[in-house]
Amino acid sequence: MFFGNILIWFVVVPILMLAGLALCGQNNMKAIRGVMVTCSTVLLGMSIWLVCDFLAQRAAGNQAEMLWMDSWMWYKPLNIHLAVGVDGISVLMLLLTSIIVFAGTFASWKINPLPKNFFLWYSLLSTGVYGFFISIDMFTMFMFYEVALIPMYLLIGVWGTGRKEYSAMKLTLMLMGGSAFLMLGLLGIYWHGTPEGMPHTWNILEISHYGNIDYGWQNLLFVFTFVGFGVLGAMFPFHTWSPDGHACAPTAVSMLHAGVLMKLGGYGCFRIAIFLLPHAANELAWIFIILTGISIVYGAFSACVQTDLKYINAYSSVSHCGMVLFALLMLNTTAMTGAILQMLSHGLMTALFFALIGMIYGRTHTRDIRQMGGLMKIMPYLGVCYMIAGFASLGLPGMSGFVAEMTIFFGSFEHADMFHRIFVIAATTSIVITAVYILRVVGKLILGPVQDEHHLSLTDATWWERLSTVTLIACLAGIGFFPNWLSETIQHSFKPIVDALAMAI
Amino acid sequence: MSVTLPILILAIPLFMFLLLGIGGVKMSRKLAGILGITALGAVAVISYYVAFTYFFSGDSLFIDDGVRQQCQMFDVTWLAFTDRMVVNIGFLLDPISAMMLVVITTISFMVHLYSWGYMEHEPGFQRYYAFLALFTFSMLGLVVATNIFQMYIFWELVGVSSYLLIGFFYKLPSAVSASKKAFIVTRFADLFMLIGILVLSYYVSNAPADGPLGSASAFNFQMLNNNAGVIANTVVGATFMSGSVLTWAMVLIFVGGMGKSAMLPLHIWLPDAMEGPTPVSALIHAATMVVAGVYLVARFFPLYCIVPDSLTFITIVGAITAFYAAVVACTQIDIKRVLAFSTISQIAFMMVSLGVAYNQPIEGVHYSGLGYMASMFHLFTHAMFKALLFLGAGALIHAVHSNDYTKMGGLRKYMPITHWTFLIGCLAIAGIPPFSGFFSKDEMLAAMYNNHWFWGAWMSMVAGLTAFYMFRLYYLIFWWEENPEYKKEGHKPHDAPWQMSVPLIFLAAVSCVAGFIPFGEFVTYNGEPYHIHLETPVAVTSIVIALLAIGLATVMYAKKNPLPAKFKNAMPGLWKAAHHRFYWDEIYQFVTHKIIFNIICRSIAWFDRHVIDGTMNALAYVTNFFSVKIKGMQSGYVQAYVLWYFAGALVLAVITWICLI
Amino acid sequence: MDLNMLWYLVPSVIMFVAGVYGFVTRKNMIALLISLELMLNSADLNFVIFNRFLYPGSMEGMVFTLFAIAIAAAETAIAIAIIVNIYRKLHSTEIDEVDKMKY
Amino acid sequence: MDSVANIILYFVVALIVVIFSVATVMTRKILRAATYLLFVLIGTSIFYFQLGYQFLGAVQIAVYAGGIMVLFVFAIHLTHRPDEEVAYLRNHRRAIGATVSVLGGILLVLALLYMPLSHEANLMSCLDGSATISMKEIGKAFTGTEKFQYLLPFEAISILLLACIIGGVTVARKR
Repeated sequence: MFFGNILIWFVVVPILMLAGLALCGQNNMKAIRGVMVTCSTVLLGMSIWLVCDFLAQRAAGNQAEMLWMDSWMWYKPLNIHLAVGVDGISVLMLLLTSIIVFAGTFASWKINPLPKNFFLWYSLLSTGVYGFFISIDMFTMFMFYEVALIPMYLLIGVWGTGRKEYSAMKLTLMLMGGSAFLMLGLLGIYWHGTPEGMPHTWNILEISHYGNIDYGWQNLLFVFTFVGFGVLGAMFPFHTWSPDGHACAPTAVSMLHAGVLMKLGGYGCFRIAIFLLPHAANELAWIFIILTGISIVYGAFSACVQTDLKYINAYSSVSHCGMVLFALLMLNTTAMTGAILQMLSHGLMTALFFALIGMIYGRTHTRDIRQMGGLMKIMPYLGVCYMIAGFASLGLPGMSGFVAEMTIFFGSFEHADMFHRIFVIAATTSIVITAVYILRVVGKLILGPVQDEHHLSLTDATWWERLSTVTLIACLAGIGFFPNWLSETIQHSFKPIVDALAMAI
Repeated sequence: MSVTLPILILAIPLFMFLLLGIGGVKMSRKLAGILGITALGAVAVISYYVAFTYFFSGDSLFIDDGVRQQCQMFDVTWLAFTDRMVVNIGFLLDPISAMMLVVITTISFMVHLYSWGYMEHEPGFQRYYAFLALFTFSMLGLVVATNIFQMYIFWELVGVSSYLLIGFFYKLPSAVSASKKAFIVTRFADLFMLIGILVLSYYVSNAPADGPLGSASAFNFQMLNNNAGVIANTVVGATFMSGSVLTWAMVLIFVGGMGKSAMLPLHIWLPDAMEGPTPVSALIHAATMVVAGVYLVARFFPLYCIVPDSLTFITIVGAITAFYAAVVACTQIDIKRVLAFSTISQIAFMMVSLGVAYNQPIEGVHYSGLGYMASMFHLFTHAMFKALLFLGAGALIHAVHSNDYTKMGGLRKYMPITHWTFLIGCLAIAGIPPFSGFFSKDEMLAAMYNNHWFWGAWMSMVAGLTAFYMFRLYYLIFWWEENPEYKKEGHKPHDAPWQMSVPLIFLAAVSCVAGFIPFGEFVTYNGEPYHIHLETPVAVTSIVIALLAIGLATVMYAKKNPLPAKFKNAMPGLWKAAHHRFYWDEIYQFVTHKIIFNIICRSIAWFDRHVIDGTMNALAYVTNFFSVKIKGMQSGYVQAYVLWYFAGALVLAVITWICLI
Repeated sequence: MDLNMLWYLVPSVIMFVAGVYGFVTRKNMIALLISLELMLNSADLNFVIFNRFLYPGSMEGMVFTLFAIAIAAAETAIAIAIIVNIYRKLHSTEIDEVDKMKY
Repeated sequence: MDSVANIILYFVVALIVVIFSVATVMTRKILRAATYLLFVLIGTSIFYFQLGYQFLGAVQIAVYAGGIMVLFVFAIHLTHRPDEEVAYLRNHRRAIGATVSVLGGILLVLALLYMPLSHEANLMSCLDGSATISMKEIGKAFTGTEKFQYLLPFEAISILLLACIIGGVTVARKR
């Protein structure tokens, strides 16, 4: 029964992956890669199957709020369940995770030192992420969230570059600080979420059905939960872990972190903060609209003057993730759909960026754009991929970024008051600033004359690097060309949340 | 006509882009070139067929009771934001899109053919053809857009293909920065266009669904244009900064067009874009992409007519730009830049023509479609002769290996084909009958005089300047004084190979005869035919002005003489300012680099590193500081522990005692 | 004049605070041990005094003191062994210098 | 009323104990400190005798004065040159130590003065007849398992001493 639920397997497979890796010899690269490739392929297959089956079930008229729902008691005194269930959004997030885990495996094909330990932590990290997306019980969700955060410390601290200990410490401490807020918020929801006489519950759906949290508490808890998740979503004053953390992390970790882990923030924001505390969301959205609006423009401007490739992308992530939270706070279906599209798009795009930066760094041993140039001539494949990633980032039609940003802008523009208008227009300016910093990098790094004679002897991408990038580019273009099925799936999944919001006004 | 052909028109270039882009590395140059040219030839044939069918078949789908209809050949949902905001990808066939199909595919085919000779020895030949295919796809998608959002999508795509093509010689820093500049400036303009679209679609989509607008998508051109009056009534209450929201929306959308069409003050990218290969300049920066702004206004013409303020704005912007660009063109040294400024000036001409196509709104809505028709006519003829001029310039550059006219002179003996075709181009643009430019320009001037004498006089002056600077260029290249370099062995310039000459001759021929096309029969603002007749006074005036200007140019530049230098010395300030394009680039450089980059970006980055990050580090530091301080208590010195313990015990004892007492 | 309990306790107190003083201020480990002995001794004395004056009939205080003396002997023996050993390693019996294990 | 001999003896011994206690911690020569400690220990044992615990007094002299002091002296000789002085810690620690000790002493003495039981009995009344404890009684107390008998602690102590011997040897052994 327990293993009969497909969702459980999304946690079981990574755990099997852990076990498999544990059995491998420390430097037996063949076995390690074998386990990683097998399991990540299985996960990818499962995710694709899940998406297809989800769409099929929806098409067949299954209107349940969540599918594959199941719940097992875990700890009776506090009524903690291992409750799983997915809607259209979680399904897509699982798919995103699988794609990035898959691509990340190939991107870290030659990780050194301690390959086995690296992949062990990497698998643990993905276990946490998968667990987070399948959970509908706040406690297990939080638990998986922490499981995803902690390996980050070691992954950055051991396999990172530059000021890795500092960055790892900063990242972990700031995110843990965020989770402290979050825990407070979750406990508040737990204690206030059920009406008199009912047992307290952690289950998100049940709490939303009760809709029992009184307005005063909602406001407080909304701030706690939104800030808690917002830290992970790199919201303006709490984003500073991101540049250092990303800059120092190894390639695959940057990919997974920017690609998926930052999405946990956005996902949590709407799944818990907005969904369970709709009144407060309506009341207090403006505060966070200001902060996220600042994030968008601020991140973009900061990225314009950076010289380290990873810093540029980290600030660009601040800008793009700001866009995600910004759109969620618009509290209407279109904008929130755009937010999810932006999550997917940003996940794939940033993963691609970090993968490419890792590959370039692996060859030139520098990430300073002033010391490189004309890479198109030396490594045309990577150069072209970098340009494609850049175009995806600046919102070229036919790439996912365009779809996401446009959906966000059109959704956000539904608010007719001056406050929203000003912030939406400020947010739209980011598409120009993004173009500025992307083209600045492309112009200096990829195009132009060759900067360093030593680079002339460098080689182009290997097959595993090509596989990794092609996977991501295919997904980016896939979303960009055929966005409508995604958009519809997401819009449908937002119905309960938007209904809750409408009820709470 | 089934939907197959329209789909093929879009699909073939896209497929060629993917094929050449992905598989190009493995192909030989010849194969790639032949593939690209054949595919474009096929697209051109299909487009001709489609346009021919549209104009001449008499199918009731296309022409109904003498009125040409708009027809959506297909329109499939691409993305639905909301029920009312649905983005479709479709194929709209109407007079202007059919005309544009012909223009784009003709020029593109010519450029493909020409490039085979011109780019023969360049590395990345396959990539070049892939980008050309991408551009053709995007431009075709733009002109056949059924809705404003599709137009925006392809609008961005042409921007990117323009970026890629300008930066084709990616090893040259100047090409890279020019491509960057082109993309960012147009992107900046597109931002306004996007906001305009946002505003427009917001008000349209929030109109009551049971109202006259129905529940159609708020982006659809047909719906918007057919219901222009209704929309004006719907949003009549909404104002922003004392202008109606609709005016704002239309002006903002036009700003997007200003960016692409290089209107003042967003023109700065176009002269720099000449860093790209010359055939690309001919295709993108003379004939097709840069007229997208004109096309946009034409596409939205009914809506623009509802808000006359926006048309006035267009007229003013166009008039200023036309004059400015013409003056600057008189002083440039680089022949491609002269042509670039000439392009700006001519596009501004079209803009003014569209802007004046609306008469004073004395009672109700009343437009005079002459300006619209003339503008489209000029778009058509200008595309042909400007492409011709650019390709001719390409042939010259190919022969002389320089963009600079001071390296040329006396070339007429060496390159007869180029010489004659270039002369035809110059005559056409100067407006000398019977070449095509005369007819279209005459119609435009007539429309301007109809609106207000001032616009007519102003633009006549610009037309005179046009004739002057074109013949100045012509004489300086082909007459003046022969460059002694040519006498040396191996440096003798010669005409281009057949791949390059054929397009020149073809386009020259088109420029000779295009003026006689009864354009008004095909393209008018409302689909009803308009009979072109020459306005004798206007025609005579403009011919006289053009001849005078040519005469002046002949006197000054036909033979080497000190006259130009005298003029230059007579007004050094003006000449210098014009030569430096009135310092627009410097102003932009200052604003972008000094203010935005150095002040805003750097201070934000500094703020982030020192204030935000500093706060976090300070938190860590404070924690650390206190823990270090407290750590002293846990020193491990037993003696200290004893002392603390004993002192603590004493204090406790005292407290207890006091309490007991 | 009666020799009551107080008379005996006061020297014991002085012995104890002298031990504390020595323990806190000395640097030499053997001197520390000596101070420690003072304190221990004062505690032993207290046991005995209380036993004698308050519970003259029983002998628990004395037994406790006996055990304490035994343990003190053991403790001193071990402590001195350690000190000698440290001295061998570090050539010092200064307590400040014995911090090799700390860092 | 106690006997005059007892009172005189008390004063003499108390004086010795107090003076030498203070001297032990004040002297700068470590060997002297050990010697003064010896006097304090002997004084304490005299107190034990006076209080009627002959066995305890004997043990005190045998174990402390005889055993531990020898250990001390050996240790001192092993680790010090004869003329070496014992440095105090930093001065402020000395001042603090002195303050705390003096204050503590005063406080404790005050507490003793206020202690309710301290004036009840005098030495004489407590030392009547049955007060002296015979060796036999002590022997029984250490080898029985009844109430007020201490076989288990006794055995524990013997094991402790054994462990101490082994430990001492192990620690001090030259490697």
